[in-house]
Amino acid sequence: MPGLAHYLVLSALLFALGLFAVVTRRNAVTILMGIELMLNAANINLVAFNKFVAPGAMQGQIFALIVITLAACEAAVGLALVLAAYRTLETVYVDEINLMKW
Amino acid sequence: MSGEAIAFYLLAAVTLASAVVVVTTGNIVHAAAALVPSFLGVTGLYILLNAEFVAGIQVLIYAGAITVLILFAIMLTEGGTGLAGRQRNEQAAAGAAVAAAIAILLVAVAGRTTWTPEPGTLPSYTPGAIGQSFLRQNILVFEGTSIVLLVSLMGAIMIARREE
Amino acid sequence: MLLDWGYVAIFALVGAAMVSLPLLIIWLISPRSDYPQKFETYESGVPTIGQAWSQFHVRYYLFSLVFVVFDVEIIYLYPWAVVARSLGQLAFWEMLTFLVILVLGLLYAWRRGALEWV
Amino acid sequence: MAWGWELLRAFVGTIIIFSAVAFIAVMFGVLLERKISAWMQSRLGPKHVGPQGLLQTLADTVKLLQKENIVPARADRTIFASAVVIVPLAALLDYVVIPFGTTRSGPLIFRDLNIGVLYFAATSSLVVIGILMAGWGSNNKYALIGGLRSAAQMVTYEIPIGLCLVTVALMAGSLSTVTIVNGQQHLWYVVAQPVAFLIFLIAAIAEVNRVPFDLVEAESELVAGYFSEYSGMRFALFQLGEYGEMFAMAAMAVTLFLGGWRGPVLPPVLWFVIKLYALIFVFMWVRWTYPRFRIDQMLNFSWKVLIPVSVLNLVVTAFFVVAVHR
Repeated sequence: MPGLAHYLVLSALLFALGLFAVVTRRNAVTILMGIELMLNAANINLVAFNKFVAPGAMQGQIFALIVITLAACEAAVGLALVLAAYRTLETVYVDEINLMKW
Repeated sequence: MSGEAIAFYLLAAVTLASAVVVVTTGNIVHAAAALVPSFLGVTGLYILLNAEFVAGIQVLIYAGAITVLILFAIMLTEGGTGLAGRQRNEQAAAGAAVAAAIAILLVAVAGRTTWTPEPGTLPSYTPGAIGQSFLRQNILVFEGTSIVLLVSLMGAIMIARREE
Repeated sequence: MLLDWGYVAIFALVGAAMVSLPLLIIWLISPRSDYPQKFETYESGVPTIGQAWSQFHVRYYLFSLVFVVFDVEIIYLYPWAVVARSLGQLAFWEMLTFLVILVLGLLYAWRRGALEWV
Repeated sequence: MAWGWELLRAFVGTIIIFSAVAFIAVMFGVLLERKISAWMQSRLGPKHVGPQGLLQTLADTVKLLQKENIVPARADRTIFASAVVIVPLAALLDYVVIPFGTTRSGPLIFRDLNIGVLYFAATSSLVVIGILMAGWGSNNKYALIGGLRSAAQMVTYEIPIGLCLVTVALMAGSLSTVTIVNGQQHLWYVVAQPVAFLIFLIAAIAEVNRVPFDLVEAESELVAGYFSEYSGMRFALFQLGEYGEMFAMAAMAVTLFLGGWRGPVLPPVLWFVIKLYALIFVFMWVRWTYPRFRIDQMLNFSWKVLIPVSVLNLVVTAFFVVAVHR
């Protein structure tokens, strides 16, 4: 029977993969994908705690729904920023976006 | 090895394998396409954790809406023409080390602390319980989220639309 | 409850196998002939010019943006719809404020021209 | 060995549903479409193969089975190949929650999920991913534009469908489709919710990319839209996805609004089939009566007409449900 520790280990690995993507990828859209993976890892933890530690109040699942909502908002605004940057700077690679203003 | 354990390891394998593909592949569109199986793997994990409603929402929003948003963004930026560019910057080794360190730290902390399960049992019909809790205890969060949605919609439109 | 989703998993797996069965059949029995012109992409006879992967207007993104926000709004409608009958008047007014705030978003997108296609 | 029997039951149920959808919904549906459009234009339609042309689509399928599948040059092979499986599979996943009828041992449904209606909305949003991958993978300008446009169209019409599903869930007080059908014992929801039924039908026609909303794969505009590079059996699989989705939408409209398998004297499954084919006839009838929308009219119609009306309808229904029941 997979216990709480199983889910925590799995979400730690998924979080590490997402963090690796955010830290080492050059394309801004792929960085946003890494952030989505990290948010998913956090959601697994929330729902796992809701089942194993505090089943009565459903707080974990409510928090997971809020995190999904904010992930959608974050993806929307983040990709809008990427598009605006692409329109003015013609590049999406973050290491080339290093000028504050010219 | 009960059925649930087999399902857990299968879903964990699917999620982590497609997450590795998202992280390491050079082709951006392959990365976006590989996101979908990892989201569906996480949906399976929610079902194992008796969170059916959150699983349905995860498929509807993550695999349905956010992946479409990412795919549109990829096609609006340089899309295929930029595939040749190298996708990973020079701090790959350092990044891997940091990520591995954090993973080991998390696992160590998770292993050592003991959680005391509170009394109470999971309600059988989760959508009803979530609705009750949203509209009774968490009403402030509920209205706050709608304001966050409104603000992010307005902000994103303002940023993305070219000011004529 | 887990049994329900076991059924759905089997439905998806067996379904995927049955959908890819015809593909296996054509892989086995279909003829092979590869003269180069056949693999040119179809542009009603004209030889293809340029890359298919050119960029597109930002309006595609704006539509999917407003869609994501409204799809997320539907998350909160489902649980409320299930318990609306038992929760009574207060829940109805709470839900109404939620909907009004988000219809404001739609009006803003409408006024701002995010919903224009051109 | 209980789970062995359950496994067998699920296995057999899947095979029955997939072959029933493949043969009845798609093959018969395509033939029905050709026959009905022929009668509407006062011609006869396919007649030679089998009695009254009944085996026409079967013959087409066998012909397609031995066609070579061609992958265009410089196409993205993995995405090109996987899209062919994703679109029909996502379209056919809807049939898990559709109650076809009832027998002594309970409702005739593959599995009554207690988030049934939400499951339906989630799977029909997966089809958009497959369409975008098909459009992108085939390295063809028409396919890419067609894929983007049909994704934008399907995405836009998912919101009115979601709001109509919420309205019916509000009336029935539960997300499970069997409870919704049982809730319509005395009064079909089409009587209480004519606006939601109309919006659901319009949005369903648009979701399935059928005329008058099929600008994306219109012959005169974008050749064949996102599947213009697919030939032979792969094209047939896309048709399986499209017709399977159309029948799933019609079956869900019957379940949500027309009382599913409820009917006075005939056996329940027969009632379900009658209502289903009545709606399918309406889908095909609409095809030959309305001209094709322009892309901006199509999208504006959803954002500026369907969504405000369905939100208003939801609020009014909620008011009556909450106020009247006190």
